[in-house]
Amino acid sequence: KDLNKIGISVGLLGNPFFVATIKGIEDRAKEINPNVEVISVSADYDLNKQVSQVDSFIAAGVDIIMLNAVDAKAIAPAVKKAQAAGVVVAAFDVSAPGADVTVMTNNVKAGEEACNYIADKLGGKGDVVIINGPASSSILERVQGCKEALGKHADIKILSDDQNGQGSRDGGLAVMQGLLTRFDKIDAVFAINDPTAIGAELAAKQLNRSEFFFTAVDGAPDIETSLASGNSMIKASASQDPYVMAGQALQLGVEVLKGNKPAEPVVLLDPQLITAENVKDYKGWTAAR
Amino acid sequence: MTERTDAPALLEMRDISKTFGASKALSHVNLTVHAGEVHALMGENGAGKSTLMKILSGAYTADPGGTVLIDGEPVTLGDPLKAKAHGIAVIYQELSLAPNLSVAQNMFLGNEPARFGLADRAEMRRRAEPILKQLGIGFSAARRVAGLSLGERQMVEIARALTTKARIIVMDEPTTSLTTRETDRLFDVIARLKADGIAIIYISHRMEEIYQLSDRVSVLRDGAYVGTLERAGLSAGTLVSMMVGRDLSSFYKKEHRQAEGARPAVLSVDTIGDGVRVHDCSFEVRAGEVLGIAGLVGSGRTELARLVYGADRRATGTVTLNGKALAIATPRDALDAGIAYLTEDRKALGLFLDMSISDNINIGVIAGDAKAGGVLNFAKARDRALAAIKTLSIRTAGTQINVGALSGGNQQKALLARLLETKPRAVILDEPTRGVDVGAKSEIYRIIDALAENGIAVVVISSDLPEILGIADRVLVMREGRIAGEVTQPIEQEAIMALATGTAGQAA
Amino acid sequence: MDRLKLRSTLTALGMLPVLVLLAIGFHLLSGRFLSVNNLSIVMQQASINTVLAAGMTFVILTGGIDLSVGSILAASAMIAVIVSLVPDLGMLGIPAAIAAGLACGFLNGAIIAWLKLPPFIVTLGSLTAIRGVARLLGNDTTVFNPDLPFDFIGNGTLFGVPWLAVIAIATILVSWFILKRTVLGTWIYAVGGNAEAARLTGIKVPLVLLFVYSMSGLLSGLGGAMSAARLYAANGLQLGQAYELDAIAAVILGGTSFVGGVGSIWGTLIGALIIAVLSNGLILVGVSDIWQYIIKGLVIIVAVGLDRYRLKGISRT
Amino acid sequence: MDRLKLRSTLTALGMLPVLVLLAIGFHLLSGRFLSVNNLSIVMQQASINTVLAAGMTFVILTGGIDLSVGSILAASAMIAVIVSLVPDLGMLGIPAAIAAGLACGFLNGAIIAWLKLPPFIVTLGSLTAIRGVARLLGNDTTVFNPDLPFDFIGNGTLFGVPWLAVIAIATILVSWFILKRTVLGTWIYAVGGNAEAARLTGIKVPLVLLFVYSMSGLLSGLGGAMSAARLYAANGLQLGQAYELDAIAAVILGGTSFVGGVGSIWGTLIGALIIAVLSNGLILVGVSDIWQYIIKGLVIIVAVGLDRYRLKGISRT
Ligand SMILES: Nc1ncnc2c1ncn2[C@@H]1O[C@H](COP(=O)(O)OP(=O)(O)OP(=O)(O)O)[C@@H](O)[C@H]1O
Ligand SMILES: Nc1ncnc2c1ncn2[C@@H]1O[C@H](COP(=O)(O)OP(=O)(O)OP(=O)(O)O)[C@@H](O)[C@H]1O
Ligand SMILES: [Mg+2]
Ligand SMILES: [Mg+2]
Repeated sequence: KDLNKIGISVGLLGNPFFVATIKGIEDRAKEINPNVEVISVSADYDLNKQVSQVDSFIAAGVDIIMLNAVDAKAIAPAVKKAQAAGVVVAAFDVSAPGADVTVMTNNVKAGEEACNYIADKLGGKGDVVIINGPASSSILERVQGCKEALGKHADIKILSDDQNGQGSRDGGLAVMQGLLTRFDKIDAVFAINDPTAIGAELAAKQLNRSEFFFTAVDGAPDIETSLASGNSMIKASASQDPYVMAGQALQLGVEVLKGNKPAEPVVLLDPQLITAENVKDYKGWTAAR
Repeated sequence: MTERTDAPALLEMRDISKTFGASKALSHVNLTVHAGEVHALMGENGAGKSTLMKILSGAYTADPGGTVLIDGEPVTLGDPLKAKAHGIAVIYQELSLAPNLSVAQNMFLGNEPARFGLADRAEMRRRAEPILKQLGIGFSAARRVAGLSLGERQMVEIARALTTKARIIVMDEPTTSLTTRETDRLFDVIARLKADGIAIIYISHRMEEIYQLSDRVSVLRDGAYVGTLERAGLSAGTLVSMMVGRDLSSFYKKEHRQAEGARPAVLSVDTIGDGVRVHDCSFEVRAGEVLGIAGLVGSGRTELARLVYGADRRATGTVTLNGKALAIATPRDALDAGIAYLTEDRKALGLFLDMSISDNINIGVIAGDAKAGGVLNFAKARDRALAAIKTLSIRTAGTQINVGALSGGNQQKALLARLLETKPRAVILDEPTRGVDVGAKSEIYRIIDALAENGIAVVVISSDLPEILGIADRVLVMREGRIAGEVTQPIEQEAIMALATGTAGQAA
Repeated sequence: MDRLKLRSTLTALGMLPVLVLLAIGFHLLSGRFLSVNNLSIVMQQASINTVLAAGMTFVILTGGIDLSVGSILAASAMIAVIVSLVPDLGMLGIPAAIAAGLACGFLNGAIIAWLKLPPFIVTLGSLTAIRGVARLLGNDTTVFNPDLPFDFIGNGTLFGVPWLAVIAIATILVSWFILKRTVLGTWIYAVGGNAEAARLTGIKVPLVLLFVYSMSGLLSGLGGAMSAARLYAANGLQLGQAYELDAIAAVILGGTSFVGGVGSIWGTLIGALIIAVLSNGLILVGVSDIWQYIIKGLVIIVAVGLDRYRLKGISRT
Repeated sequence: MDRLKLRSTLTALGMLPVLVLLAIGFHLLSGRFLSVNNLSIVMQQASINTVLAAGMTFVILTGGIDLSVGSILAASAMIAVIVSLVPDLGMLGIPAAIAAGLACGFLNGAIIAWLKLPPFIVTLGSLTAIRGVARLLGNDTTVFNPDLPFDFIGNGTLFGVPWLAVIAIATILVSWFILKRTVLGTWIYAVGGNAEAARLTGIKVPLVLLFVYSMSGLLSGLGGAMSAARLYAANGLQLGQAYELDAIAAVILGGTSFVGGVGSIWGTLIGALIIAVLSNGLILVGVSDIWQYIIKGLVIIVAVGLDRYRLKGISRT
């Protein structure tokens, strides 16, 4: 079978991360078939909507569905349905049970790296705040990884881990303002993604608090600028490469379409920890390639 | 009427008081009503008549202390359903219909014929028809109430009261939008009800009706019970002085101005129509003339006025003021040209009930009075409001009170004050004394006179024939959306009725 | 009277021409829209919103509003899945979800009817609070049951018609019956048209309000069960977000008036179908997500505009 | 008359006691709420919603509604940041954002006033369409500017008061002046109280409607500029989601009636503060995210309930 039509459904299209994934898919697809038709839609983190989109993709006769599952468990029936209709399902960024191929960042590891950095820098002793986000599998895993890393140090105390910064700048800002008022001394902050960290940093600057630093996960363009500036309180971000990740998922999916099952259906990409020191060498999400 | 001193009265209300916030609407009122009588309740606007009746109907709860007895047995009301169960039916002064439902549905609202909760439409229609026929209602029971004229709605309200097996029927100003013909029908029905032993409590500001109907009259003044007159002792003088506490001279002006040919026509309307309900209406009003427009309920008088005023879109015709043809598309255009209109439905189309009296009076002129940048001129607004309250004797505790808290007559005067502030050159007054008490009526007539005196062209639409006879210099009669004819001095009631009902040809 | 009937039919059909135009347009552009398969998908996609919108129609007819439908749906779906995991009693998930929805709706109604608080604020409050409860039910995770005993509802068909669509149509029929054939229906219209008049004629306005909010809650609960059956899963946080807007849009597109007292359930059905057709059709045609937003927004406005324009010819003025 | 004044003041103050109670409660629980620092944070957090809610007050006073404020805010914020990136002309970001908001509001108003379409549907349509435009503006990515020339607005203070709060207070004062001291304000109340009567007294109802929706759009644009200045960035999809609900909630909590014609801008301010105090206070006390939902929902309902109960003593019946 040839590649003529691709349907992409992602959690939230307005997020630059997913824009990069779509670009990755489109670029790889064009290499395979310059006339390929790509339909990309946003599920807005609504499972019902995503399932409807999968239905519509099947009706529209796509060859591959590139799926960024809104829910890592509950998407299973939709995947089954698509496959039953002869459509290949390639999952990226979030696992989808039963998908023909899955390429995703090792989120546990991302959390681990970011928080190992904290533990090292603090010398294994201090008070840490985790700014949580919407309970999706990738975020749960990041927090899990972070807690595992911090848990190795008996003298590190987690002051708060149940506040939701919505994964956004304003959410991070508002939550951090509250946390800063609540706690007189914080040593480090782990934010579940970059926008949250940037928002939280704004809060700290506003309140003239500088006794701590941030780490995050993502490697988004705005954090590159921030890290490169040198005076940022954000010290490190465990970066993902959405462009490569999604592109790879597509390539593996096309192989399945051609009848070549991959040996290992799940590919975990390791995050890369970027810091002020190594950010110069970092290829960002929007870098031309 | 038979002797009934030994049997307990059908209804007795004792020592009823009602307080709204800090103001006392009723204090220690007594009322006794017997089976088979028409008991009129009279009093000035705001005397407390409607409040007393709403207590009877369960719409309001009275202050503690009073008692209501039916057949000599004390009963508790306080909820419309309970009152209904005691056989009390009420025709409310403010029409209380659901506009989106049909006439039949409104008649049986809350009382639907039903089987297992399913509405029994056939039964509903079967029961509605004789009642509509009895009242001479021409429109279908399936029509939506929203499309009915005010008068037609009032007929529906009356029809509703007749659907229940009531022993006491309260009619709170049932005829304010009815013309002579409909009123006569209603009176026939009242006579029949009376013969069946049903008690009617009848509220009206029209004296003729009281004389014609009532067996006894009770009078309220400022929320207090003044006394009850037997039919034999009824006279205009005593009644009015009981109501007002002083004598009132006759309220229609005595002399008619002659329609002088020399006076210029101020407002002329030529072949105006909307293509649906009003067709080819032409008329002229001269400076200082009061032109009456009469007609049956639904004959299209209101619609004609609205067309002239630009409130509805007209299909044909022109409007000329002082010889200048006007391009009126909206009420604003009409007002700018100097034509003002007083609506017949003050609550729905006239007043801003949640705004102050001052705002209601000034709303049409605040833009002109404003300081630079559209900033309100409070001093001027207050002066205007105070002056209007004084000249029109509006009874209110101040200029900042919500107009919704005034009694009907005083609301009407506030609305009239607004119209006068715009200094119009021609005015169209639609039912200007609807629901207004004798005292206020005579004041409104005085105002109409003063307008004419000042050279303003005045058009008065009224369903109250004696009123038309009393104040108009000339009368146009409408029938089915057309001007059926004109009646000039001497104006006779018969001539108007003949034109209105379409029997003019045969009669004359 | 015949003219009146005709007019009211036309008003009720309201947006039907718009719906037909959209369907034809999408078919011409994509060549796939009017296939049996796709129409069945559209019906499925419209079904949950139709059920919510039916409940919303009751509420809006009384002049109220119910913002909490999405949260109630989420909470009920959670309960449906959780109960479905109980061995042997799994089928009880459906009645449990419906009962939970009814309870939430009853609470809304009780506060609105007896404490006389504004529906917008009350249901905004319960939107937030019930969302919290829904999350609590699953401890903020997705609950999942691959062997859902009632999954045929979400994915099976009855004589070729998806069960979801059958339920939605049944809901509309029952709603129509209540609104147009029972005394209660007349009261609902009366309360919306003039609540004070309704009270004066002895209608127990609080009971009517209690009924409509309970009905909306119950149908949201049903929607929750449908959603669970379709997805084999539920998530307290994400499910049903902003569903109230779609439900209200269906009702208003269908010609029911916000001030209450005017409207019909058929209009609501058509409104819900228009929304589903738009979402499905734009994907079929391959319009990008961004432009889907822009086009959807404009179509909604133009649709109501067309409707007004069309009605002008037969209306009063 | 003094009694009347007292009553109207009490009505206007409305929720003030609730606000004070909440503040004291949170202080007792956290020991930190009533610090100068934290109050300044609360003011900041309330400021954007206050500005949106002020615009919404105008709209709701005429009996309308504006659902598109969040989308307009997002689009304006995008424009603010994009323009701020133009060398030397960066300061123009603010007027550009405000002008964009005004244009959107004007469009809403024009459709509602002249085509006489229902505000709910029109602004629901523009909520969707403008959201699409906002995304288009940044090609679906976050635009950011770490050297935002007007960042003092978002993070600076004026005599110790955050600029954001200064702007919010100024907005409230200007709104108050328009509503209570100008002819236009009286017309707005009149249109809301009885639109048909307003038309018959010669008020140009369409112009009044055009004004209120333009005002709401303009203030949403201002909100967009404020948001951009606060975050140094904007995202077309995520920013401003569901802000309309918060704005409407502030207005209704503040005692403005949905049917129009009744309400005050001071109430809106208090309503917006209550919402901000709740969000901030619950974090300070350390309530978990899930329970924040549940408590917020309940507090909103209880607050209106208390208010009604309090008013009973001085109301008509
Ligand atoms: N709901 C209310 N709230 C406050 N005051 C009221 C209310 N209803 C009536 N009033 C006041 O009670 C008094 C009596 O009013 P009511 O309507 O009974 O008068 P009425 O005799 O029926 O007058 P009218 O002839 O004008 O109908 C008036 O002063 C009125 O302002
Ligand atoms: N809004 C409306 N929609 C449809 N029909 C209407 C409407 N208003 C009035 N009509 C109809 O138009 C006709 C004329 O009504 P209009 O109000 O002009 O009569 P009127 O002579 O002033 O009567 P009334 O004494 O009852 O006020 C009536 O048959 C009425 O049913
Ligand atoms: Mg009265
Ligand atoms: Mg009339």
